[in-house]
Amino acid sequence: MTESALQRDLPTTDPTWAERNHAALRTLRLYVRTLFRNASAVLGLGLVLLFLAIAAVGPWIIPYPEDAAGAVHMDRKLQPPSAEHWFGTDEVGNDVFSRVVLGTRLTLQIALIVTGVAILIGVPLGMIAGYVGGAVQEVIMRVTDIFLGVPGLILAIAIVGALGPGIANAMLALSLVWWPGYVRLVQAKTLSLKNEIYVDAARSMGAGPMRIVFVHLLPNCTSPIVVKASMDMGMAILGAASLGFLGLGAQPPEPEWGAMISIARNYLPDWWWYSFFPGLAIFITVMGFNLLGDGLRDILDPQHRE
Amino acid sequence: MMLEVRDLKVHFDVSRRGRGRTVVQAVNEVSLHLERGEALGLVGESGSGKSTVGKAILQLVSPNAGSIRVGGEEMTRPDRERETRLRRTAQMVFQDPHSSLNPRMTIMRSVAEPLILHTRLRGQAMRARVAELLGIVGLPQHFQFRYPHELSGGQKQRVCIARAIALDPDLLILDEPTSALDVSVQAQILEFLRSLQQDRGLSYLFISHNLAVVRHLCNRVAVMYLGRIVEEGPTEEVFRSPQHPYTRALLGAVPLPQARQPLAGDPLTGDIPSPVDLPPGCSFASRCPQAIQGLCDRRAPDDFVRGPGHRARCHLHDPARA
Amino acid sequence: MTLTRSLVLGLGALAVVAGTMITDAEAFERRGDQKILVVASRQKVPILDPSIKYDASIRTMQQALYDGLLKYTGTPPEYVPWLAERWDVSDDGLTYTFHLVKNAKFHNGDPVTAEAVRWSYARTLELGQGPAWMLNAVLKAENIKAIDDHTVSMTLDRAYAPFLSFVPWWYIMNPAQVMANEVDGDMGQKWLIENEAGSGPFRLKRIEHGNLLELERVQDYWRGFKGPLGGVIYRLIRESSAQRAALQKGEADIVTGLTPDEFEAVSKTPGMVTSTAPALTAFGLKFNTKAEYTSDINLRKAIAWAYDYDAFVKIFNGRARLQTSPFTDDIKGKITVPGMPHKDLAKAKEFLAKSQWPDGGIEIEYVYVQGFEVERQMGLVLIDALKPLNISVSMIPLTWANMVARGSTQESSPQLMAIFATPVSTDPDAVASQYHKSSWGRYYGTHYYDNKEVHDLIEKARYLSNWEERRPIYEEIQMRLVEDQPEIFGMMRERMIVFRDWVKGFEYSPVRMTSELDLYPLYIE
Amino acid sequence: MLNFALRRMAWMAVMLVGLLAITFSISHIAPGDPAALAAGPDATREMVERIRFEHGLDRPLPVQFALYLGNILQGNWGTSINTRHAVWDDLVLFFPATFELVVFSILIAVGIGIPLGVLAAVRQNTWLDHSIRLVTVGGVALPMFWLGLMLQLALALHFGWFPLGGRMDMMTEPVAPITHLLLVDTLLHGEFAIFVECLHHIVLPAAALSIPALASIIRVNRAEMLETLNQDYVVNAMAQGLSLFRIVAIYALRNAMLPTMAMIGLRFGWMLGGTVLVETVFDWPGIGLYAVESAINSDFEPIMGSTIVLGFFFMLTNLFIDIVYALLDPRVREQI
Amino acid sequence: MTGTPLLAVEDLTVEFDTFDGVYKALDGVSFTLGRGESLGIVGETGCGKSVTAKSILGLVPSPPGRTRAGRILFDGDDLLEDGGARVRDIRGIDIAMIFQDPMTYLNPVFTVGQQLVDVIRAQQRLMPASERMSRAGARALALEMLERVHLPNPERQFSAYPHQLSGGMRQRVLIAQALSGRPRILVADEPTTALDVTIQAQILSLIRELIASFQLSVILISHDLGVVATVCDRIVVMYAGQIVEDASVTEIFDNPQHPYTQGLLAAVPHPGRPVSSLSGISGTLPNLLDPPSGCRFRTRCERATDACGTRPALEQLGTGHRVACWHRGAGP
Repeated sequence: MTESALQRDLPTTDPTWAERNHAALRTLRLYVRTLFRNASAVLGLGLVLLFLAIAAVGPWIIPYPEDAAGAVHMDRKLQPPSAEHWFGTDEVGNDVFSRVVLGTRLTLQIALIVTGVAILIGVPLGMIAGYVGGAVQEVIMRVTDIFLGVPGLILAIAIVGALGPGIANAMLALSLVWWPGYVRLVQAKTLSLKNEIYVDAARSMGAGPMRIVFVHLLPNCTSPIVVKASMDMGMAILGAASLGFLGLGAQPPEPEWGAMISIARNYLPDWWWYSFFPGLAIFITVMGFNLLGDGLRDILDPQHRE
Repeated sequence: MMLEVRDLKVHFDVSRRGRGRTVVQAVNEVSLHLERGEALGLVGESGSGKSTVGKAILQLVSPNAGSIRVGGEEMTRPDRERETRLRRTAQMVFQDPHSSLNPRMTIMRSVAEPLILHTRLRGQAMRARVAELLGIVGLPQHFQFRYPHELSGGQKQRVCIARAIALDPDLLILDEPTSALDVSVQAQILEFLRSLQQDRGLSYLFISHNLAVVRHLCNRVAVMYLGRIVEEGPTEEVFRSPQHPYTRALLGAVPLPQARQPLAGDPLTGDIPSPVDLPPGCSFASRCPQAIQGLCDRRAPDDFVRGPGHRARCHLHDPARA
Repeated sequence: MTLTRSLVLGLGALAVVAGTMITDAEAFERRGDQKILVVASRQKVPILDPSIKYDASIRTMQQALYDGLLKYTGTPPEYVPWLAERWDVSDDGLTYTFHLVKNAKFHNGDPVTAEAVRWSYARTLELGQGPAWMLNAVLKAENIKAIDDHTVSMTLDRAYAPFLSFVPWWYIMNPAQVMANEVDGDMGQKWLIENEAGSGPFRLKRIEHGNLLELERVQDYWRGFKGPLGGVIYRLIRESSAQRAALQKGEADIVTGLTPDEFEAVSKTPGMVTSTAPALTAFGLKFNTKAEYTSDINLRKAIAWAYDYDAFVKIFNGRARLQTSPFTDDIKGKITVPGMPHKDLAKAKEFLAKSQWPDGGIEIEYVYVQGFEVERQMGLVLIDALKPLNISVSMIPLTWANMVARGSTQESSPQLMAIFATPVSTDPDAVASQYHKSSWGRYYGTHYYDNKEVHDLIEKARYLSNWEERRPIYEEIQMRLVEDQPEIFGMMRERMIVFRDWVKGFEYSPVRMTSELDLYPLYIE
Repeated sequence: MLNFALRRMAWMAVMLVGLLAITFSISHIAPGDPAALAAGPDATREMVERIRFEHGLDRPLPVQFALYLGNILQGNWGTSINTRHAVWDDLVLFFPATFELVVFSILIAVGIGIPLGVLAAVRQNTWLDHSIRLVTVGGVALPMFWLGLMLQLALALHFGWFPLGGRMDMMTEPVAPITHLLLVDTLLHGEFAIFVECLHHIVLPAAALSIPALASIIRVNRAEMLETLNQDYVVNAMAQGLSLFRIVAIYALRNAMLPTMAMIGLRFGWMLGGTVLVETVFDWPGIGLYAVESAINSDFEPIMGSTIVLGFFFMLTNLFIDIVYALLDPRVREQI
Repeated sequence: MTGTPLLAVEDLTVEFDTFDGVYKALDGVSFTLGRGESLGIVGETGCGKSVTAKSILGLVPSPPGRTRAGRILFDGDDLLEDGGARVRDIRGIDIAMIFQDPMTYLNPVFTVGQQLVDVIRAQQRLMPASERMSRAGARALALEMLERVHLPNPERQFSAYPHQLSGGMRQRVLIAQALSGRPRILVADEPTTALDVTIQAQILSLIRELIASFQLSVILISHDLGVVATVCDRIVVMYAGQIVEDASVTEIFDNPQHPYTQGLLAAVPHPGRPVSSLSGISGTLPNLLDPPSGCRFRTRCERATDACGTRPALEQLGTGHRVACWHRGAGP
């Protein structure tokens, strides 16, 4: 009956590139279109790209490169914002603008490492817990629950308190408190995906557990992981800056924003620019990652599309 | 004998912490057989355990007891080798075509999955085979590069069928393959399945809640209620003279697509009991209009033969009682 | 819509409430008709026990709650009779006999007796902490005798010229009260952490942990007072900006520990009195002369000649003077030592070339007090100064307690450590003894400086009683120290204390630590 | 319901042991000798050895953990090296300030956040919705400590509307403690002036602590309200003629509250973490400040004590939220 | 069918703004419902039958939905006037509705009784306060309604939560809610689709019983020709947002005129008849973001000609049989 009718469509030549990649192109177009319909996501993307660009070229665009490592120019200390010093100067005459710009690199590094380590620990554990189930899941999830049962920043402070202040220890501490979120996310996602019929279908065709987890489940978990990772980049920046502010993270003269504010607060209110601009940098960066995460959720997760 | 299931029992432990042990008796003492080239309809309402039987045959759930023989080979707890043979002999098509395809895989990738798992076909040869399969199920070639969400329900179900026949199986287990589709599309798929069976000499285990569809496609039918087969026989015989009160009620409940409705009797009262705490005796006794007090609610009935290949599990047919 | 409106109204109301609560009390605090002086400080007072611990904040409290036999006043600092109205020294210089005033009373009404003095000295010596180091080399508890109720004698093991200069730091406790609160034979240590048993001009009224201490004036104090005051609140404000704000809002009357920049800003405000007297305190960067790199004298000299001394002065906005000798200016016998290092890169490189690391390429640690802005800036100056030598610096902020702990062993003592050291007296021994072996491991002795000749010179001068005999020895010591460069001799900063103009009676003595105050003479008009 | 609560409490006990296992492990990952740390910087070798023996630090780890649990249960939480105070006493002293601040802040965040979230959802895509969104987008990204500093800079230093920090004026004699919560105690004593003074002091720190939480509560509540308003049962309620107010304020809100509750729980944890920042900025004498000062001093036992107390408090809150959750949603009661 | 019909839908056109463009869900739908009549609307997924039902009660969410044109006359009053104020007054009082999946249409966090009482009180919202029922009265009525829909154990189920009920019981609760205000029209949107066959039979028999005892006019929407056939007098067949045929049950089954109706009938397997071959309708539903001009069925129709590029009007064939097709007829 209809079979013959449908076979009329069979092409006689090999598919073209556009045909073969039809789906990918369509998806890409959809993503781009979704993104650009969402003003705040575009703003987020813009801010994040700006942040990445500044991190990439920072050392070459700053007006006073020597100030990064902590130079001393007592003769120009604590000057208000001006044409030479857009963000003013600090207590030893360093250009705050140069230091804020250089801080992006450090901040990006912190965010990437913390989020990356958390993903590397959390995602496999979550997949194992979700797919294997039973006692393995119980153990993993209960340990995760316990970690989630302690306020993250407090735990990080305890760890830094034990290991000693410093940027490396702060990153380690933040990574250690960050992974449980991924376990819970991935486990929940895996649990729900596990009951999808296509997983049953794959099993009915004889796919083994490893194949199911990595070929069939993992690609379907990537969207929420990407969304969460974007949000977490922002949150990790906040976390590291908080530790820096408390004097437990990066140490002077490293140009870390939180650490800068921790010193700059001594210079409030007369020398407000010193703490204002690094704070603004944190705020804008974190907001960029949050907005981007929100936008990514809209793009990658059709259920949340309005 | 293509498929032989004997005394299959599948129980699920759904105990929750601090709530004691709860066991769902999904399938109880189910026996059925299927000859080569035959289509057996497995009919029942939700919770009757019909899908579980299908999954147990393909080792998607592990049975608690009973034996399953596929192509004459015992398949209960198979080793690797036998499992590989099982996958090549029997394949399954699932109910909901929307979710039985991995949304992140192209149609090509999905159809190629069994080939990757069980054959050495790769590259050009594999793509050629996929193209051939798409041709068989009547889909245009450029669909290979599409993702499932770009296809309609009927098209997706054709993809699933293409995937299921990729390894040239002898037995297809069709789990409600059309229930998510509109009637006009359902008709297309049903007709296609029928021609596929005729062309390739396939055996079908056709699981459905839709009696009309079963009558249309199957030459034998088994009716399930709460994990047990209550009646089994040649399709026409069962539809013309149903023996079990449940079968009768089920047939009577289907609204007919015609202008003048026959005067149906009163519908069955009450709900389907939960398979968690099954009552003793015949599980249909609580709703059966002909239940015999003191018997049906005490003792589970045996199978009683009502004709060639036609049996019913009901005390009413107990020759000893008559 | 109603929901919107009520919300807007609610927020508005909140703003109005906030607005009406503006309190701009630009005046001193009162309790009843008594005026209360508020001291805002950045340093906690974790412990009050005079036998256990002293630092600037603790001693401010101890000086207010307790009396010593003598007390330091004035510039240059002198010790004057206090609980001891006079004293005799035996001819051999070994036995000191103190005659106590008769009218001194502890806060619970008990009289201050010779026995209390004996007991207090014995307690400090026995517990071996706090000020014990000052005298435990020459004084044994059994050699202190209460001769009668108001006479106490102490017999030293050997003649010790600076003995009396230490006595003002030893406070007298009420043995009856302390021992009544003894737990597990701790001589009342646990109790004295946050209680007092003194005879001083103030008694402790309340402690709010992490927040404030309130002292109440003992109105019938045996020495009497110059002007009216009800009491003192010692308030902890952790940030210098907040300290300054509190001062300007009238929430604090006297403030110590402002950063030089804050001080500069506040000194221009009307109604503020600033005191910028010079101090005995020397600031230096101590080398650990036993550590891997800094044991090399040439490296030490290279660093000393590379350092930017002018930055010291700039950091303090000019309120500091560079040292011209290891001894600060008010120390008896101080000379201007020729050859004190100043910034000279050529010379620094010369020394570096002679060291084991002629091309630099090493990293040294610089340890400083966490949150101490001035020391942090000096670290930045150090980084900048050593760049030309290809020496990098890692800045390690530590709390004072941890810094002391790091310095307490030769192995853990950092290569460079920023130290403000205030000699306990103007006697040159108070400075010279910092380079004596007995100081090793103390915060001013983290250099582990080991020069037998200098050591012997210090010992010799200490036990001589004739100044003319001592003077040349101290001159020699000063030169030898500059020669050996166990530290970068830095500068003397001026004390920077700000108070509101209604605070009267402020007395300054350079012997006090940087943010230490003598509360006794203060009053509000 | 009772059964549910009991099961949750039993689980919380297990969590607590887990928490102690974490703090115990942290004290063992610390570089350096725990005995030396416990003994403090002035200790002699003999003192260290004595402490090692007394604290069982020479015993196998499981035994040590058992000893540790026993000590914690008996209220023996160690001593601060710096102040020589018993950690337990310090925690008891500082906890009420933190409790008061955090609870006050969460009440603000919830009390303002939920109505605003509902408003934004009901008036979706109006100027009101857009301006609320502006606040939420920014609010989540604000570093709490910076927000605190800027509030302090503007409202306390510049305008002088609020005090710089602390819980009350230094001259005010504290009222006799009943609950140790100043806002409550002053009311109980009828000291209305002091109450206002305490309120005046808590506004800025609470604002700094609650604005990020407020933002995310609004966000979640708005999203959930939108989702709930699209649910079939809302359509049904409309079809049956229920009033819009009833549908929004009762039918939809109660369902939207479920995910919002989860967010409140999460945010409460962040707030507890945030106390270390806000208390530092505003000199608020609570556990956060105590924990930070201890961490800076490497004063080990106070840090662990603070972690345990804040962790325990967070667990209690989660228990409370779980119970509210179960009260709101009958389906939850039948699970775990 | 004399005088004004109880309900008349005239030229109803509804569109949705979607991500991909404007979705033209309904295009000029007109039909009437007489007093005491049972009307069935059938069609496949996406044909617009549910949108039609929801439009009558003003339940199409807006945005994204938008009524482009048309009138809905209830007893002669246009419900679409006053920006929906009029329709809010008749909801639950004159016209009530029941839905497809009874699980999701009951609020999961309130008891059955609470929801029923709330609805009963809402149904009295237009009465003067003195005539309204007390809470106790509403409760009594609620229990009475639960009994009338034959809910077993009404007292106990009254305080049960929806998830504790079976699908059939939940649908009974929804029916009790809808009928407690004694409406004149009941709109039932796929009321049995989510139910098992034996339960479906119970609910259909209950609906038939209640039509009689409450003297209801009914609009029953279903994709299942059998379901519609057992309840209704008249059937409207919809395809892609348009009505293609409107006739009595007998006419639809015995004398279908539209090729789509015929195709639909040929595609349904009949459970009561032995094997015969089925024929599906080839092709797929048109994309309503960009529907074909003219007759929307023409892309799948075997009889399609150029004439079908113009939209055929619903043509009256006498005895209330209407068809929209240029090539109507009893089939090839």
